[in-house]
Amino acid sequence: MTVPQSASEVVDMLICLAHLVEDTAEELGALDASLGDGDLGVTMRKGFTAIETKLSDPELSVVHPGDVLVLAGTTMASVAPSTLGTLLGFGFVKAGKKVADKESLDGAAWSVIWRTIVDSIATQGKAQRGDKTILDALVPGAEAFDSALERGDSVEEAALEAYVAARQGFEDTARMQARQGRAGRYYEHSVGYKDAGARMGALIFQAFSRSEQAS
Amino acid sequence: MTVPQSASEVVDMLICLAHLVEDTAEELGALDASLGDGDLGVTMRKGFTAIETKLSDPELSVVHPGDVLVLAGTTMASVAPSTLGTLLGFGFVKAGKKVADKESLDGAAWSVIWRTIVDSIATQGKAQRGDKTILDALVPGAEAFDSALERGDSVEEAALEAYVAARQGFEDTARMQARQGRAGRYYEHSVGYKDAGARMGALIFQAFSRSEQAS
Amino acid sequence: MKKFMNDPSSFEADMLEGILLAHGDELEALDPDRRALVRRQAPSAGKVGLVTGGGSGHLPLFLGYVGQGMLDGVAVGDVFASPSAMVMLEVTRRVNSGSGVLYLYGNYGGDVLNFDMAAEMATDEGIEVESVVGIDDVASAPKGEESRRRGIAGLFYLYKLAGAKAELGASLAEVKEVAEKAIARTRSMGVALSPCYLPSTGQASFAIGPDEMEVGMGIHGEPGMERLPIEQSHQLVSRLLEPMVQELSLGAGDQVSVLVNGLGATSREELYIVYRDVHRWLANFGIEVLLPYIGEFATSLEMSGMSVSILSLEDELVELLAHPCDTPFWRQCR
Amino acid sequence: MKKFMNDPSSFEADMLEGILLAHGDELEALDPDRRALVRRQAPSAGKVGLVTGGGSGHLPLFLGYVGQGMLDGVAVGDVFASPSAMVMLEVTRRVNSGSGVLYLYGNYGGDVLNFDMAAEMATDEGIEVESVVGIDDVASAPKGEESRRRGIAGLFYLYKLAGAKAELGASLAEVKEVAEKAIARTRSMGVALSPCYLPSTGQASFAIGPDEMEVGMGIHGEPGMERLPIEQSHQLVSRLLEPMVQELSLGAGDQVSVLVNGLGATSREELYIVYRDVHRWLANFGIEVLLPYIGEFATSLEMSGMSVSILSLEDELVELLAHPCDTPFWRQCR
Ligand SMILES: Nc1ncnc2c1ncn2[C@@H]1O[C@H](COP(=O)(O)OP(=O)(O)O)[C@@H](O)[C@H]1O
Ligand SMILES: Nc1ncnc2c1ncn2[C@@H]1O[C@H](COP(=O)(O)OP(=O)(O)O)[C@@H](O)[C@H]1O
Ligand SMILES: [Mg+2]
Ligand SMILES: [Mg+2]
Ligand SMILES: [Mg+2]
Ligand SMILES: [Mg+2]
Repeated sequence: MTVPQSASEVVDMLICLAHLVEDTAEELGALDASLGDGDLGVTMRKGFTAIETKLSDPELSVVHPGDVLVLAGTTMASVAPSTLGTLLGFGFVKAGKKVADKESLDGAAWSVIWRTIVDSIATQGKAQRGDKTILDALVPGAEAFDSALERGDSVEEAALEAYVAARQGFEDTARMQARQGRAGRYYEHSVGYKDAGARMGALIFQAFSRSEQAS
Repeated sequence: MTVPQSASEVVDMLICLAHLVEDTAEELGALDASLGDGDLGVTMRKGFTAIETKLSDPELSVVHPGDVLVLAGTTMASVAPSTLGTLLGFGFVKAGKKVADKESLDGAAWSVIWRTIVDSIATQGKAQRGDKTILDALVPGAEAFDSALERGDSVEEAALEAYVAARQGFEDTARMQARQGRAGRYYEHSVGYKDAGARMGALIFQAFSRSEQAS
Repeated sequence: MKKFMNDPSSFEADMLEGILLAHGDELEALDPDRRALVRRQAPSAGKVGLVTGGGSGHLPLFLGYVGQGMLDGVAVGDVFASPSAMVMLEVTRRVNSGSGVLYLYGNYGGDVLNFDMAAEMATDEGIEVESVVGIDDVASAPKGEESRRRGIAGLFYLYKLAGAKAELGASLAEVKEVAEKAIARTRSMGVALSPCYLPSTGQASFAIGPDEMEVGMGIHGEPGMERLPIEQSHQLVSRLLEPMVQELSLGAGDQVSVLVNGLGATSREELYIVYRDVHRWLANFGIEVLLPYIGEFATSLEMSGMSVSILSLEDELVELLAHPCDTPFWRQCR
Repeated sequence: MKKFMNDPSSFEADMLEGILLAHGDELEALDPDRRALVRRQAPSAGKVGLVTGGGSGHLPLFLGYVGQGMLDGVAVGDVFASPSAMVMLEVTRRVNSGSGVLYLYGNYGGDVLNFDMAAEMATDEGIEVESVVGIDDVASAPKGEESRRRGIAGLFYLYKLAGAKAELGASLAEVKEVAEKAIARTRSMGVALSPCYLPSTGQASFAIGPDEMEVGMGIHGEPGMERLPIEQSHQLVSRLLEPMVQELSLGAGDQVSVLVNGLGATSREELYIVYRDVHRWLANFGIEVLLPYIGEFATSLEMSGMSVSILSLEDELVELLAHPCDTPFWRQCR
């Protein structure tokens, strides 16, 4: 239960995430079906299956952990260009580029990564916290991570807190009115349903924290 | 109960025929539906309604009875260009032209008219007696008419015999296998049904004989 | 039945009014009912006049191919019913430049009768008339009884080839020869998945189960050869192509044109999938496709289904097929 | 659901293979999956490159309009799904002659995101990129919220006008200006009578009663404005035209182009009946129709329905609209 530092550890984390997505695909689809077109399970699985295939290639030689993120992001954006596939894919690409020079990722580097992903999604999606999107899991997750580090927690402890906050953020989307994407067309009728993208956001922090706790 | 001689009597006969068609339209349609596309009632009614309208026009001035037949035939062929509408229309046109010079129609002239109609339909339709078509009413009708005249019957008596023979010819089509038109595609399965066009043939001789007897 | 229309009894009239309002710069109606339509510039001096006709409900057939490089005039009938010989005659008179008129149409009882009558009347008036009748549907009668076959989407090739030949200044006999060559070298076969609905009655043209297809069905819903469970495109394609390729004696090194025609409700996406499988099947036998046509060329109102037509090419036909044309419903530039 | 196809999972691949086999003389695929398609001769020296993209299932949209006088390249997505920004970038690189590239596409979340990303990446590579987004569907958001509206068949006008302008050698800024004028002067509205079926799932895109119509439905089955009993064409036409004509402030003496678009299963006969009623309604207000378009321009697989688009004309637009073009799916000769 350590937070990934090297390129190969980031690979492991993403493969772990791919397995989580596989296990959660049906739930993602069902959540997206309530307020969207129901394809999120299919597209996320498609994206992460492709990522797993790319990253499991024995020929693969990436030295920098940032390159792993760029490769994963590019793959996602190429094979699963739905709203979330695109936002997430380019979020990973930008985060990877931000830490391109690092051979190992410490807490500060991960803090940059999460903030970059959040900023990228917010900018491209023209969205903010409270709009009932993936940001409502990613933003509390990233903030909890930073606060824990500031408090002097270990990176592992901080990651676990990030996951708990992201997970709570997902639950909280039930109270929100959607303001983005297909769900935005439901206006006040969107209240009462949880957001599918936010569920995906919680999965990301789950893989990051390597939490074994039930999702 | 006299056979038409003058142009205005031919007009009367065709208007009588139009009313017979009106009364029989449903039966014609039903017969055509068994072995064809079921439109014969609609098309014959359409054709004869137009003929009646044309012939009832007070401005109409036709001196020659043959012209009445040409006008009726042209109208039929124009407004009801189905198989039978066309065959019958041009049969009338050709018959009318054959007696174009006559101011009054005697038995011999009517004999020419019926034979011309039969020949025209047979030539254009590439059909002969026994093919289960209108010819199976018209041919026996025309033949009975000629035989009666030869025997010395009055034109009225001959016309009545023609109608009886045409009517019997229609009944006899039940035994025949269709060799023409849409019905021809049923081969041996066409046996047992009477031919719609032959029913129309019987109506023509009914109007000609001014028979009041139930159709 | 749900249709965009007004009173069903004005279906044809409203449609024809729309067509003339839209294409009045290219088409001209000779009668108030707009049943006799011609190219505005007809007759073209010295050019053989090409005339077709048939029932409505098959757009772009029949009237859609009147224009530069294809036909000169058309007689328009009610839905699925022949136009009258009088209308045909009216068209014939107008398109005759003195070089004669060729009738090109599909082999349907009512149409044959009426075109024959029109030809007789036109001949009486001193107009030279010849006829060539489309019989491309291999499913409608067995080999040896070709003259009983119906004409379907392959009519497009008849119009296109004869149209180009006439436009190039050929004589009536020469255009007729090309038309007959087109007939001899074209075969088609269709499949229906769902019926169409007659505007006048609202009745379905036939009944079919949710997983069935009717192989060989005609464009008025005439019964086909077999009712089968629907199969994958590549299987269906080989079912359709085999008899056609055999009748045309096609083999390695031969060149063909292919026309994949939608009957009305079938998506263009599906037609291209079918074309892919046709192209591959032919390529597998060494047969090369030049100038393929994919789209709606001869429909049956909103019937779901498609047909495949094959034209066996030779040098002159390639040239004629590639010749430019410009009609309201089909344009080939350059 | 009955479709002519092979394995549903290869629906897009088989269709694209068919399109390239049929139109390989005009179109070229940049990738083995054929998702990045361009005109063979792209880039044209000195010409602004025009690029579109979007989900499959709308033929002739989007890829159908790549060709002379219209677009230079297209990024093709799965059925009803956006293509990726990487594919868009690939197309962008190829069609850029150094004169810049203009993205023209419909306002759908996924497409906007991906084109924005592609623009960012292209800009990073030193390619000048601008975007104009189609928002013609008046039924998809109220007046005042135009930027939330969807792009439907009116995209055809966007492609045609910008395409002609670019072909005439205009600069990126000038072509963009024409494209924005096209957006400002085009309005559309559609009606659906029956759903389409997604090849991958076989599911109907929506449910509708046997006598109902959905006014304002989108081309993916997005909900419209009203569910009503079906009405006669002339009544429906006035329902559709009123808001469009009002938003475009059209009145006596104005000239427009009209596009009557079939969504897939609707017969061409019906589209011409609708056109008749559109023409008459406009004529009644003294509005003249130039250059009407009737046919299938933006479909939704085999959905039954149609849309009407109005383009408010002025001198330059008439010239650009009439300018010749020659693409696999739309040809204007001369
Ligand atoms: N503009 C946006 N900004 C950020 N996130 C968004 C935006 N729009 C949608 N999302 C997220 O994307 C999720 C849906 O993703 P996806 O299924 O890929 O969308 P679609 O199928 O509409 O392309 C939503 O649940 C939401 O979390
Ligand atoms: N070739 C033919 N010669 C003579 N009569 C024919 C021929 N074909 C059909 N008929 C007659 O026409 C009748 C059908 O007429 P109609 O309904 O007008 O045909 P369709 O609807 O097929 O055009 C048949 O019942 C038959 O009597
Ligand atoms: Mg979704
Ligand atoms: Mg989606
Ligand atoms: Mg009939
Ligand atoms: Mg009939």
